Amino acid sequence: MNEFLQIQLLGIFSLGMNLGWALVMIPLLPLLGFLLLGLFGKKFLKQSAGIFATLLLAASAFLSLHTAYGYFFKYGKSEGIYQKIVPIQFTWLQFSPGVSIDLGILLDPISVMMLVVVTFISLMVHVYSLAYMKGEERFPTYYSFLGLFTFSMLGLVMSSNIFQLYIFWELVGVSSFLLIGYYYDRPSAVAACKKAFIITRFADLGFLIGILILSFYGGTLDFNTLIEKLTSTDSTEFKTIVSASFMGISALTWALVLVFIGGAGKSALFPLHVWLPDAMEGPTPVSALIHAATMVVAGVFLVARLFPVFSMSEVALMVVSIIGIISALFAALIACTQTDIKRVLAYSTMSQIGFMMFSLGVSGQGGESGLGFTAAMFHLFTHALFKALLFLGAGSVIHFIHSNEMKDMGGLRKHLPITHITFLIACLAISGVPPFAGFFSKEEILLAAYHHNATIYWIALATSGLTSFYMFRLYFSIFWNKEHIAHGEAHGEGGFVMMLPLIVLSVGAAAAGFIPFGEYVSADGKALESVFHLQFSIAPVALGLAGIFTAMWMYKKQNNRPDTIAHSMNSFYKLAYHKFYVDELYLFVTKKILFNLIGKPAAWFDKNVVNGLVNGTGNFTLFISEKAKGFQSGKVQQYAIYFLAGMIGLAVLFIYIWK
Amino acid sequence: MSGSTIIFYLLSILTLVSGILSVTTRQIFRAAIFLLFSLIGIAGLYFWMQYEFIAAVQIVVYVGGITVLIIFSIFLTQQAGELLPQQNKKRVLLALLAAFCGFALTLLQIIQHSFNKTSETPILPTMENIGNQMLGIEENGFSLPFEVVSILLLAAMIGCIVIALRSKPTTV
Amino acid sequence: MNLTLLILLPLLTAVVILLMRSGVQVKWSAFIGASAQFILALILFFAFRKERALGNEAQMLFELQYKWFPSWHISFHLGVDGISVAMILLTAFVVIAGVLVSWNVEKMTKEFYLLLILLSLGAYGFFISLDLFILFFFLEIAVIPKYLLIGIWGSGKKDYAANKLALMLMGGSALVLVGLLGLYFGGTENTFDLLLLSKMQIPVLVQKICFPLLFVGFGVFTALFPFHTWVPDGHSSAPTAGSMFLAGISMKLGGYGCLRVATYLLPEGAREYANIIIVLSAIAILYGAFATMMQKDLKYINAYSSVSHCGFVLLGIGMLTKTAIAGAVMQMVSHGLMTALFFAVIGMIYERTHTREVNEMGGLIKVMPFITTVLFIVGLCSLGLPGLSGFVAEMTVFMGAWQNPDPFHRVATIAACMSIVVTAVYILRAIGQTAMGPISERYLSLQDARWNEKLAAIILIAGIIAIGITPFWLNDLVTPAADIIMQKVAGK
Amino acid sequence: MMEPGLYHVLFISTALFFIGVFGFLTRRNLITMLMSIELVLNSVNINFIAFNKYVWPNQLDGLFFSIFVIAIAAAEAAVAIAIIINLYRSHQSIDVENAEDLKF
Repeated sequence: MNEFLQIQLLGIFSLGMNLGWALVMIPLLPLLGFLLLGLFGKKFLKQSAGIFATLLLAASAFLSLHTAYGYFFKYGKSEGIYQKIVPIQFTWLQFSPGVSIDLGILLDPISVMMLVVVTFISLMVHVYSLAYMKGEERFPTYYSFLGLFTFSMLGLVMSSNIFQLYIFWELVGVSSFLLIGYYYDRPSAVAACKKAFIITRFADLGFLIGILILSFYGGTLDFNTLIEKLTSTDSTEFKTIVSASFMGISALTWALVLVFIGGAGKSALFPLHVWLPDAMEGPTPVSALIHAATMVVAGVFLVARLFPVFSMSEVALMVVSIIGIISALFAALIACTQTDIKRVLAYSTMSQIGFMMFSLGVSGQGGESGLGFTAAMFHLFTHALFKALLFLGAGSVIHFIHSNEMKDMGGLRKHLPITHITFLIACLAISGVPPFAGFFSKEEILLAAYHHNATIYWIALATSGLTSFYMFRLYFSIFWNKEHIAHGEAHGEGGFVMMLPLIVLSVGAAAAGFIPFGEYVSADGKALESVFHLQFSIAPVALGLAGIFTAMWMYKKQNNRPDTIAHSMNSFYKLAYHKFYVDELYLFVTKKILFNLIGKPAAWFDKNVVNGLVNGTGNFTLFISEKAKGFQSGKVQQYAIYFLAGMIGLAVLFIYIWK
Repeated sequence: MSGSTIIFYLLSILTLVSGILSVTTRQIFRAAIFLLFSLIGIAGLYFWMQYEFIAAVQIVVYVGGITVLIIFSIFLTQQAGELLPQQNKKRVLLALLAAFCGFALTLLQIIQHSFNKTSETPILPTMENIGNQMLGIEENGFSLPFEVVSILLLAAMIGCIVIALRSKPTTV
Repeated sequence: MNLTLLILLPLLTAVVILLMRSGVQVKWSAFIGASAQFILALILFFAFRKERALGNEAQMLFELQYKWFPSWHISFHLGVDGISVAMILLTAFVVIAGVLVSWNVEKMTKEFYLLLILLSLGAYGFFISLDLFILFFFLEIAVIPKYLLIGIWGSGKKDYAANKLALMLMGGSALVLVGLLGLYFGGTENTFDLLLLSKMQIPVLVQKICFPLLFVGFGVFTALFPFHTWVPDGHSSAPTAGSMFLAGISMKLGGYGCLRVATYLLPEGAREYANIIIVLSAIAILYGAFATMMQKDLKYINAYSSVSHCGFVLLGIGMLTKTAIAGAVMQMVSHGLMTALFFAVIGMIYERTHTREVNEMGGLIKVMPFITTVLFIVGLCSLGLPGLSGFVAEMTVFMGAWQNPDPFHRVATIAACMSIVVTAVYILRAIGQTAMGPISERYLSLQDARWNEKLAAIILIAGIIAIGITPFWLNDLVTPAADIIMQKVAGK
Repeated sequence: MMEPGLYHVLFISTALFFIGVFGFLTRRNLITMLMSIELVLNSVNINFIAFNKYVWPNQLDGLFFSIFVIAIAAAEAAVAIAIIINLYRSHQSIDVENAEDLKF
């Protein structure tokens, strides 16, 4: 009955127990860090907590690299196809026969890739934070939360069961909440963490209902079985889910769109993106880890995980690509106008995730048409590297200048040489300048879009130009522009510990593009030949360079060109500056509609109507008894009359009526 | 019309009329006297039915005992010549209605019902029979109720004394 | 395992408390008694598992039957199945925590603890009775102490609250009694025995009349909309341990009764009225959540959220699938632990800040890290975070509810799902305003939790996490019993 | 006019009974109420005797009952008068309207 300890070693057993236990340890080591630091960190570890956590994570990162090596080069491939391996699985909660939450580990190219990304970036952030967060009062707490996050994220990417994914999905949400609210005494941080949690929670509602629909029709929650059942067009499950329809749309599409809503919330896609810029209230390394490299791409990962099912519904893929492209363009436009450097990066993240999403949306299931899938995963990979680098660089700047605002910065290249160089590399990478990492992945995305949908391609192209513009606007504003800086004292760059992650990541951002990604990650597991079309790359690269030069022209030296241009596009600039008023819309919906139109009436109704009814019953009883006690007048003769009348009445009743 | 009949009607008239007067007169002493007459009329009825013993008891206890008791208590609680307070009209009317309805209903029932005399040999209510049965302990003997009533009377007597004792001012 | 021990032990504890002189003695004897109950409940749990593992498939284990009032066919019949064991475990957890958090009750200490123990006696008796008459008897035992607890040791509008609570619960009991009598006389044989009744074919008409009586009667206890108004007032006026017992145990009596008596014995009635139950509970879930959003007093927040969470219990029952019913039971256990912990934390905060208004607090993490951590845990449990018990229970209910394929059930399920968002809103508001944000000057000197409070919190958290991380033991415990109920309802 | 028999006697007793009732309901003085009760009791006695004579002359139960009723009536009158006198002492009145402390 209880299968907790009966660990089922499914799939290819040849992975061996060794690798199995190593796999389990990958998420458990950060969890151990969380528990130990959370329970005893304050008392026993104090400032050495960071080193402790970092060591644990380093072990975890090593194990995941080991796993990746083992998977990609030794065991993973069978007959030229990368297999989906479930080495460990046990039943956690059985709902009904077939439908159960199983906790397990699913290894396939994307999960292994994510394992590496998560542990690697997390390790970088751990190292970086050793210096960045030094001296914080709640230093051990910070590291314990990082551990919790890393654990949850690893659990998420290794999930073998859609409900397991949901579980860890919620856990990453809460660790993000805890980390955004790390500076709990700042009201803005508190507001931001609540906002982040509630909006993603709202999206999770969609995810949950999507899961319910899928589980109902699929009869299982297991990824492999589910995908198998819902992708073979002649299975009964597939037939019922396609034929069942609600409002003219098939249950399959509904389920996938709902699941996608969950992904969109976590990945901050339009219109559920409003929490991401505010989430920058958290410590900067946290933003690098959670809100740039790992957690926010969970939505992309989710769609990729269910991609075989998504590919069965054109409408769902259409929704994915439309939302993706809108987010990409929308965020890029806003990013051009923001002055808080972390917010610029946040919008840039949103824009890049939009790229990944529409790339998935335009992809097909196998072979050449699966380019979008590979491209999205590739971009996810490279983006994690250069966006983490950007954030950590921004953190280094903020650490130096104690401000997030562009206007307080300028000419920092002399004070922060290493940061400057690494930041530049990251900017070039994200702008798609060859031969940096972003170039390769973005090329593939654009190519996939070009083959599939011209409109999306053109918008994507324009967005990619905008990307390089706003990134270099940022770069020039920080490191060039005005030469004097408001913050006079120069206290160095923050030492080797902070610089090490920057350097490591910049190497990655520069070189990761040369990985033959298609060989390892593709929609159907077969190696995908990445073809390089030189003539195709001309347009994006030219546009990217144009963006860079425009930014240079406007921001390299202090001048009034930005203001003039902003002035000439007055209304549009304002619109973008105010983030297209989406926040205000949300505020309106929550404050006016949710609170005032539903919450308040509900509370009023309860206080007055329901409670009034109860009190009314009580008062009515009192009223009746007040009247009834009039009978009890103490006047003997009155009693006697009642008595007599009653007797006569009864006599009449018994004699004449009831005989 | 025999003499017995005439006597019956006279006695009934005496009983009912003085009864009515007893409950309606506004002078309390007269009410007591009318009650006395009514009770005497009832005693007469007992005589008329040839239940001499019970008639005698009626006269001794009611006429001689209770009425006197009542008159004493009137003397104790009433100023002479004071009229009884009048009851409000509504109450009188209600009471009249209730009494009349009850009367009509009861009478109707009595008239509709036919009482059949038993055919067994009658026992005459002579002193001998009454005495034997009242104090008899065999079947149909009434000695137990007799004793119970004696104790009741004793208790009532003690109760009267206790209730009527002037309570000490300190305990009030 | 003799089940009468579960009744005798609290009784013995009560007697010992009566004999004690000083407050300290009373506290320690109550604590020892509660610990003994706790151990007993654990023993019962393991004994039950062992019996089941040995292949004892009887519906009820450890059955006992003594003649009590043979001429009316009332017997002292005890026995447990998985659901009862789960509820007994819950009671034991809440009782020991409740005893611990009341450590500094100074007013009439002896009477206070006596009433707590009596309440636990009623609850244990209720959960193990297999005879409807003694079930009712224990139900009433569990009601009376609440009135006194609120009326004497309460705060705020305590007289009003105590009256309201006692009257509404008594009203509920009255309905239950009428329903029970209906069962007694309506069946083919006059009996109060639950197992006999369950094997009997009760006429459909009787079922249709008795079911609403029983369900509403028990429903009042478990905050069935619109009979929930005693919940906010009662909870907020009660002393800390009183609120814990009220929400943690007493509301569960209702849920258990709805399931064990109303649904199990009257399957026709259950099928007849299931849709109404679903509508009412869906309303309760959403409406309770929205009403919570507007509350400013911590106790009111938790009380209204209890209305919302107990809605899941009734929803699970109304959905009439095995998974949903198992989910309902799990939700009862989970909510009992969680809400008891929540009230305990609120009590701890109130004792220190002397206010329960969230607006007047802030930044309490700084001065009381332990208490705020507990607040975070319980809040996250309440909003259904995986790894804590709330998630497991709610998801089981959702999965069970979704097994009904028609649009009506679907809409109700989606409405219930929506509460997870609203719950997040109000929980985060409450936590954000109390624990986070800048701290006020006057709170800087406050102390963190004492040993007894820490112990109480740790016991309850252990329960929450035990369910949250390893739900399968609870699931294995509950599902077979839920299956039996469902088979009866499905008419097999 | 016909020969008087059971029905005539019953008529008298019934009439007397309701006269007593009427008096009980309308009188405000406690002593007069007591007198009305005596009338009621007497009407009952008449019934006992009449039934004994006209329906079951073979036994004497009716007679005994009326004897007991008389005895109890005497006791009752004694107690009632004791109460009345006590009431008079405390209220300076024996008006039944004033003796209404026993309420609510």
